[in-house]
Amino acid sequence: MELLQTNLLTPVVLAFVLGAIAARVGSDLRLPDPIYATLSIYLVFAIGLKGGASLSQSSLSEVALPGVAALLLGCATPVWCYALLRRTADLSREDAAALAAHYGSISIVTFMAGIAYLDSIQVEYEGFVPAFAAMLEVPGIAVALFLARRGSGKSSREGLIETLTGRSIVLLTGGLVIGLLSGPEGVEKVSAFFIDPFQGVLALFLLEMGRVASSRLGDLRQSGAVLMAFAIIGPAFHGLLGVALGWLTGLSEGGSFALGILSASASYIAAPAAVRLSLPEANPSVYLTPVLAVTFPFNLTLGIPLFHTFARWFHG
Amino acid sequence: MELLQTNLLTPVVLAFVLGAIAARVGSDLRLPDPIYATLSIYLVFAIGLKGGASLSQSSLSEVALPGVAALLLGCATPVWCYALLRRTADLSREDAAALAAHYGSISIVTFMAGIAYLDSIQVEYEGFVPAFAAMLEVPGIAVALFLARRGSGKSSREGLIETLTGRSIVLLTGGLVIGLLSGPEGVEKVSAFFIDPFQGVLALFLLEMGRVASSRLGDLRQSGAVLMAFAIIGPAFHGLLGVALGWLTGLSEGGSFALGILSASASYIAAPAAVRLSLPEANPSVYLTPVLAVTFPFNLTLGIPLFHTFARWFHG
Amino acid sequence: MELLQTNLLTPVVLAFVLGAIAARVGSDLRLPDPIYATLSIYLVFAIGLKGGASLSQSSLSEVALPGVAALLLGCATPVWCYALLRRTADLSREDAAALAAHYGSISIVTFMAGIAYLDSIQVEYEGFVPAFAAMLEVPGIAVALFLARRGSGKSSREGLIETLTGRSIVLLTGGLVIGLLSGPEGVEKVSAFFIDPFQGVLALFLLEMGRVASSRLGDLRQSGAVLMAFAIIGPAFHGLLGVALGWLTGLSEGGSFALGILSASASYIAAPAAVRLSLPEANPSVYLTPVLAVTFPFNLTLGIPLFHTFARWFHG
Amino acid sequence: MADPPLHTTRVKLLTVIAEAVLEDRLIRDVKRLGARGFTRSAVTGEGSRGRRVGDVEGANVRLECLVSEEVAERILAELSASYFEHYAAVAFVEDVSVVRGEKYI
Amino acid sequence: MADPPLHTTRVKLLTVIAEAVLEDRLIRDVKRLGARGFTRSAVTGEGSRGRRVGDVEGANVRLECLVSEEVAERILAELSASYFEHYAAVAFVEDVSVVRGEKYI
Amino acid sequence: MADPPLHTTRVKLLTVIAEAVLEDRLIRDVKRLGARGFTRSAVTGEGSRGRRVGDVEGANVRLECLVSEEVAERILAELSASYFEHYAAVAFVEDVSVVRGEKYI
Ligand SMILES: Nc1ncnc2c1ncn2[C@@H]1O[C@H](COP(=O)(O)O)[C@@H](O)[C@H]1O
Ligand SMILES: Nc1ncnc2c1ncn2[C@@H]1O[C@H](COP(=O)(O)O)[C@@H](O)[C@H]1O
Ligand SMILES: Nc1ncnc2c1ncn2[C@@H]1O[C@H](COP(=O)(O)O)[C@@H](O)[C@H]1O
Ligand code: NA
Ligand code: NA
Ligand code: NA
Repeated sequence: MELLQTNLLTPVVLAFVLGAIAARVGSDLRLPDPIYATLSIYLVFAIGLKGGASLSQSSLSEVALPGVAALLLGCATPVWCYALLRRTADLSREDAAALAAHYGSISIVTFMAGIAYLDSIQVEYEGFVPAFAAMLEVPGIAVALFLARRGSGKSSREGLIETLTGRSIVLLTGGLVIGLLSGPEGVEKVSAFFIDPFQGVLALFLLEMGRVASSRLGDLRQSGAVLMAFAIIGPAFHGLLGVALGWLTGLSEGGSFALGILSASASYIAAPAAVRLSLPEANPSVYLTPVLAVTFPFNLTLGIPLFHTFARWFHG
Repeated sequence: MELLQTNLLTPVVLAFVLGAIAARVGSDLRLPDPIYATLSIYLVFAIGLKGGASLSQSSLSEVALPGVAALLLGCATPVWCYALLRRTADLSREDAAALAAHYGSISIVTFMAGIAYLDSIQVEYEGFVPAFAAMLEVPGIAVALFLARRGSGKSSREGLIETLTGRSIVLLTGGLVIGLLSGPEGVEKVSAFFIDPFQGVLALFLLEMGRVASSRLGDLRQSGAVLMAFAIIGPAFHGLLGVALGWLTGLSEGGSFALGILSASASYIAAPAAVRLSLPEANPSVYLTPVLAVTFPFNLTLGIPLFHTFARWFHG
Repeated sequence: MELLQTNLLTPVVLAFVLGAIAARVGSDLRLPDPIYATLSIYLVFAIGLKGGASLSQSSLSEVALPGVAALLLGCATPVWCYALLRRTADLSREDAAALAAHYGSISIVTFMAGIAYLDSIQVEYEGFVPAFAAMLEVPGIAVALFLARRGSGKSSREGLIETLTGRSIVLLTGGLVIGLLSGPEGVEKVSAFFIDPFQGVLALFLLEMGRVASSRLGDLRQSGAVLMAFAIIGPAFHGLLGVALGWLTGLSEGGSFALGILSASASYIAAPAAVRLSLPEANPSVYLTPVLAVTFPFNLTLGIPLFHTFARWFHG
Repeated sequence: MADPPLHTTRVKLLTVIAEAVLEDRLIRDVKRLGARGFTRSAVTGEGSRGRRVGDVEGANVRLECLVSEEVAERILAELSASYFEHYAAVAFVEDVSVVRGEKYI
Repeated sequence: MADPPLHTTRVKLLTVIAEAVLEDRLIRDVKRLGARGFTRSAVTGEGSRGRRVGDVEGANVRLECLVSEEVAERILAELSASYFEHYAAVAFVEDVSVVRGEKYI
Repeated sequence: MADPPLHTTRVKLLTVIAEAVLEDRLIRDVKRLGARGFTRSAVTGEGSRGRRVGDVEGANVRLECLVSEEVAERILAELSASYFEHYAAVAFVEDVSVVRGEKYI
C-alpha cells in the first residue's frame, strides 16, 4: 500500500493521469507529432547510453545468465499467449498472433517508469538491465509472426526486417554500443542532456501517453471480458516470471524488479508497426486497445508496486 | 533607471529584441510551429509544478487573502476595460468585449519574465503566486464574453468551455495539482528538466515572440491613438493595482511585484482562441495588435522595472 | 593515433556513425524536420552566447589580430578554390563558384565538434573564437558569388541578402551580442539550458547528420576522383592554414586548433541556400555530395585529431 | 472529359480551407451533413483577411471530403451560412474518379 | 471543360491517402508501375476504419502523382488488389493541365 | 461535367510544387500576377531532380491559388520562364467550383 502511494504520487505517474483527464474533458492539450517522435528517440537512446556505460563496467559472468533468461522469456512468452488466446478468447489466428507479439515484446517507456520508481525510492539495480530490453523486444515479435504464418505459406520477412531496423531497436542497441565504447567518462559528457533531465522528459512523454490511452477507453466495451482479463492477468504473470528469473539468475532486488517490469510490459511501438505490415488481417483495435487502455496504465500504476512486492518476497 | 538596465540586459529580454530585429530585416529565423506549441506546454506546466510544490508548503491563511484579491481583480478588470473602451475608443460592443477579455486575462509568459527578473536580482517572492494566474485567467475571459452577449440572446458557452479545457488552464492547474501532490521532493526529481533550464527555454520562446510582436507592428497605424494609449496606460494601471492589492493582502515585495506583473499582462493565447470562437464579429487586428505589438513588449521591457518600483514604494 | 581514438570514441562522433549506419540498413530513424531546424537554432545561438560572454571579458588587442586573419582567410579561400577547381576539375564557372562558396564558408557544427573535443581532453582555448565564425561565414559566400557573376551582368544581391539575414548569421551574431551585453553573469542564468546540455544536443544533431551524409554516399561515384581528392585535401590545407594563422596571431594551442577546424569546415546550411538562389545553374549534387559525404565526416573523424596535431607542432 | 478509369465512380471532392480554430466544428458539421470520412492537413495561407501563419496568428486547416453531389451542396450551403461572413474560410468542389466509390456516397 | 491553357498537357493527377505504415511500399509501387515522380505530405483523417491521428494511432500519408491515363489505371488496379481490403486507404483520379507535360508521361 | 453546385463559380485551381528555397519568390510572383490569396503547405517529393526530403536536401513547398483563367495562364507562363529550367518545380491547373467566387477573380 505504501509502495503504491510512493509510485502514484510521482510527477511521472501524475503526468500520465493529467494527460488522461485532459483528453476526457476534451482539452486540446496534445504534444505535436514531431515532438512525440523526438521524445521517444531521446528516451530510448538515453536509456541505451546509460545501460551501455554500465555494461562497460560489468563482467560477462554477471550479465550472461540473466541475459539468457531474458532471451528465453522473449521466445516463450508469445507461445503461451498465442495458445491461451486461441483457446479462450475465440480470436482468429492473426488476432491471437498479433496480441502475442505485443505481449511478447516490451514497452521501454513502462520500463523507464519502473527505473524512475527505483531511483525515487533509492533502490539499486544492475545498470545493464536495459540491455535485456533489446533481447526481449525482437524475439517476442519474431516468434509471434512465425506462429501466424506457420503453414500459411506467406512470409513475414518484411515485418521482421521492419522490426530489426525500426528506430526503437536501432536506437537501443546503438545507444548501448555507444555507451559501451565511450564508457562512463564519455557518457558523463552528455549526461546534462541525456541523463539528468531524463525523468522530466519521461513525465512530458507520459502526459501524451495519458491522452492516447484515454482515447482508447471508448473501445474497451467492444473488447470482451476475456481480453480485458488477459490484459491484466497476462502482465501480472509475466512480471512475476521476470522477477523470479531475475532472482534465479543472480540479479539484485532492484534488478529482479527491473526484469519483471520489462517482462510485464507490452509493446505499443515496435509490435504494432510490425504487425500492421505482416499481419494486416489482424484488427488493430483487438490488439491496441488492451495494450494501451489496460496493460499500460495497469503496469504504470499498480504493476510497479506489485512487482516490487514480488521482488521483496523473493529477495526477502 | 538601474532597474531598467538590469531588466533590459538579460538574455531573456535581449532574445525578444533579437527576434524582433530578425523579423524586421526579413530573416527566415523562426521556431517551427510544433516547437512553439511544445515550449508553451513546457513553460506553463513547469510554472505550475513549481507553484504547486510551493503551495504544498504554504498555509491556507497566507494564500487565501491574496487569492481572493486576485479573483476579484480578474472579475473587475474586464468590466472597467469594457466600459472605458466603449466610451472612449468608439469600438463596437464585440470589439470592446474582445479587448476586455484580453486585458482581463493574463499572459503567463510575461509573468515568467517577471519571475526571471526577480531571480536575477535575487528578490524573494511567495512561490505560490503562480496559483493566482489560474484565478486571473478564466474570470477575465468569462466576464468579458458575458458582457458582449448580455441581451444579444446568443450564448458564449462554447468559448468558455474552450477556455476552461484549453491547454493553458489544463496545464497550469494540472501542474499545480501535481506539484501539490508530489511535493518539493517529487518536483525535485524532475527539476533538471522542468526547473533548471526554465530561463533558457523562456529566452528561446521569447526569440519567437519577438518575431510575432514585430510582425504586428505594421498594423499599428490603423489602430488609432486611443487604442495605443490604452495598451500602455491600461497595463500600467492594472500593474499598480496588482502591486497594491498584493501589499494590502500581506504579500512580500517580490510577491506584490509578481501579482502586479500578472495583473498588468494581457493574454495572447487563451483569450484570442475564446474570442475567435465566441465573438467572431470582433476584428482580430483590433485586439491582437495592441496586445502583441504594444502591451507585451511594454510589460517585458518597461513594465517589469516600473512595477518593481511600485512594489518598493509600497513596501517602503 | 591516440588523439584519433580519443576523438572517435566520444558519444558525439559515435552518434554520427550510428546515424550513418541506421540509414544504411534502411532504418526509419530520423529526426523530424522541425526538430532538426530547432536543434540547429539552439546550437548556433548557444555557441554565440558562449562566445559573446567570453568576448566581454577579452581585450580588443587580443581579439583584433586573429580576427583580421580570419577575415582574410574568409576572403581568400574561395579565390583559390575557384581557380583550382576551374583548372583541375573541369567544372563550369557556376559549379566551381558554388564549391568555392561552400569551402570558403564554414560549418558551425564541425566547429562545435572540435570544441567538444577540446573540452573532453581539457585543452583551453580563447572563448571568443566563435566570433570568428561570423567573420568567416559571410565573406566566403560573398566572394564566391561575385566570382561567378563577374562579367555576366547578373546580380547576386538576393543570394547575399539571403545569407546576411539567414538564420545562421542572425543567430550567431545575435547570440554574440546578447552574450556580450549580458556578460558571464547573464549567460550563467541560462546556462542550464544553453551551455550544460550542449554536447548532448550536438550528439542528437549528429545522429541526424549521419543519416544525411550517408544518404549522399550513393552519389559519390558520379563525382569523379578530382572532386573527391579536393574534398579531403582542400580542408586539410585550410585547416593547416587556420592553425598557422592562429599561431602567428597569438592564439593558444587550443585557439589555433579552433581556428583551424573552423577554416577547414565547409558550409552545408548557409552556402547551399545562397547558391541555390543566386547560382541556380550550379548542380546541387556537385557541391552537396563532396561537402556532406566526404568533407564533413572527414573533419569530424580524422580532421579533428589532425588539426590538433598541427596545433601541437606549431605550439610545441 | 475522358471516361473514368475502370471500376471507379465519379464523386465530388470538397475541399475546405479555414482558420484552425474552426477545426472541431467543421469536422462535426461535415460528418453531420453526410460525409463518411475526411482527410485533414495543416496549412498556412493568405487571403482577404490577411496572412495566417503560425500559432499566434492562427494557422489554417485543410479538410478534404469525398462525397456525393447532394452532400457537397448541403455542406457548401451550411458553411456559407455559418462561417463565411466572420471567419477566414474558402471552399471548393471538383469532380474525381474514386476506387470503391460506394464507400463515400 | 474549357480548353487547357497554352503549352499545357492534360494528364491525370492520382491521389492516394493511406495509413503511414504503407508509405515505403506505396512509393515503391507507384514508381514500379510507371510514375516518374510523386509528392508526399503528412495528413490525418477519418474513414471507415476510424480516426487516424498521431504517432501511436498511426497517421496517414498523402501521395500525389502526375501520370498518364494508363499508368493511373495500372496503379489503381494494383492498389485495389494489394491494399484496399486490409489497410486504411483511399485513391482518386482527376484531370489536370500541366506545364511541361512530357516529363510525366 | 455536371452543373456547378448552386451559388458557386467556376475558377481555376493552380497548384505549384517547388523547392522550398523558392517559397518567398513564388509568393511574391503569384501575388504580383493577380492571385488574391494562396494556401501553402510543406511537402516532400521526388521527380526528375531526385529526392527532396528534409532540411539539408531541401524540402518542397506546395502553393495552391484560386484564380481566374487569365491569371492562371499568366502565372504558368511566368513560372515556366523563370524557374522551370534550373529549379525543381511542377505546376498544374484544374477546374473547381468555388463558393463566393467573386473574391478570387
Ligand atoms: N485565392 C485563394 N487561393 C487559395 N487559397 C486562398 C485564396 N484565398 C484565400 N485562401 C485561403 O483561405 C484562407 C482564408 O481566406 P480569407 O477568408 O479570404 O482570408 C487563407 O488564409 C488561405 O489559406
Ligand atoms: N470520404 C472521405 N473523404 C476524404 N478522405 C477520406 C474519406 N474516407 C476516408 N478518407 C481518408 O482515407 C483514410 C482511410 O480511410 P478508410 O480506409 O475508410 O478508414 C482516412 O483516414 C481518411 O484520411
Ligand atoms: N510526376 C509527378 N507527380 C507528382 N509530383 C511530382 C512529379 N514530378 C515531380 N513532382 C514534384 O515536383 C518536385 C520537383 O520535381 P522535378 O523538378 O521533376 O525534380 C518533386 O520533388 C515532386 O515533389
Ligand atoms: Na512483455
Ligand atoms: Na491582465
Ligand atoms: Na571553410
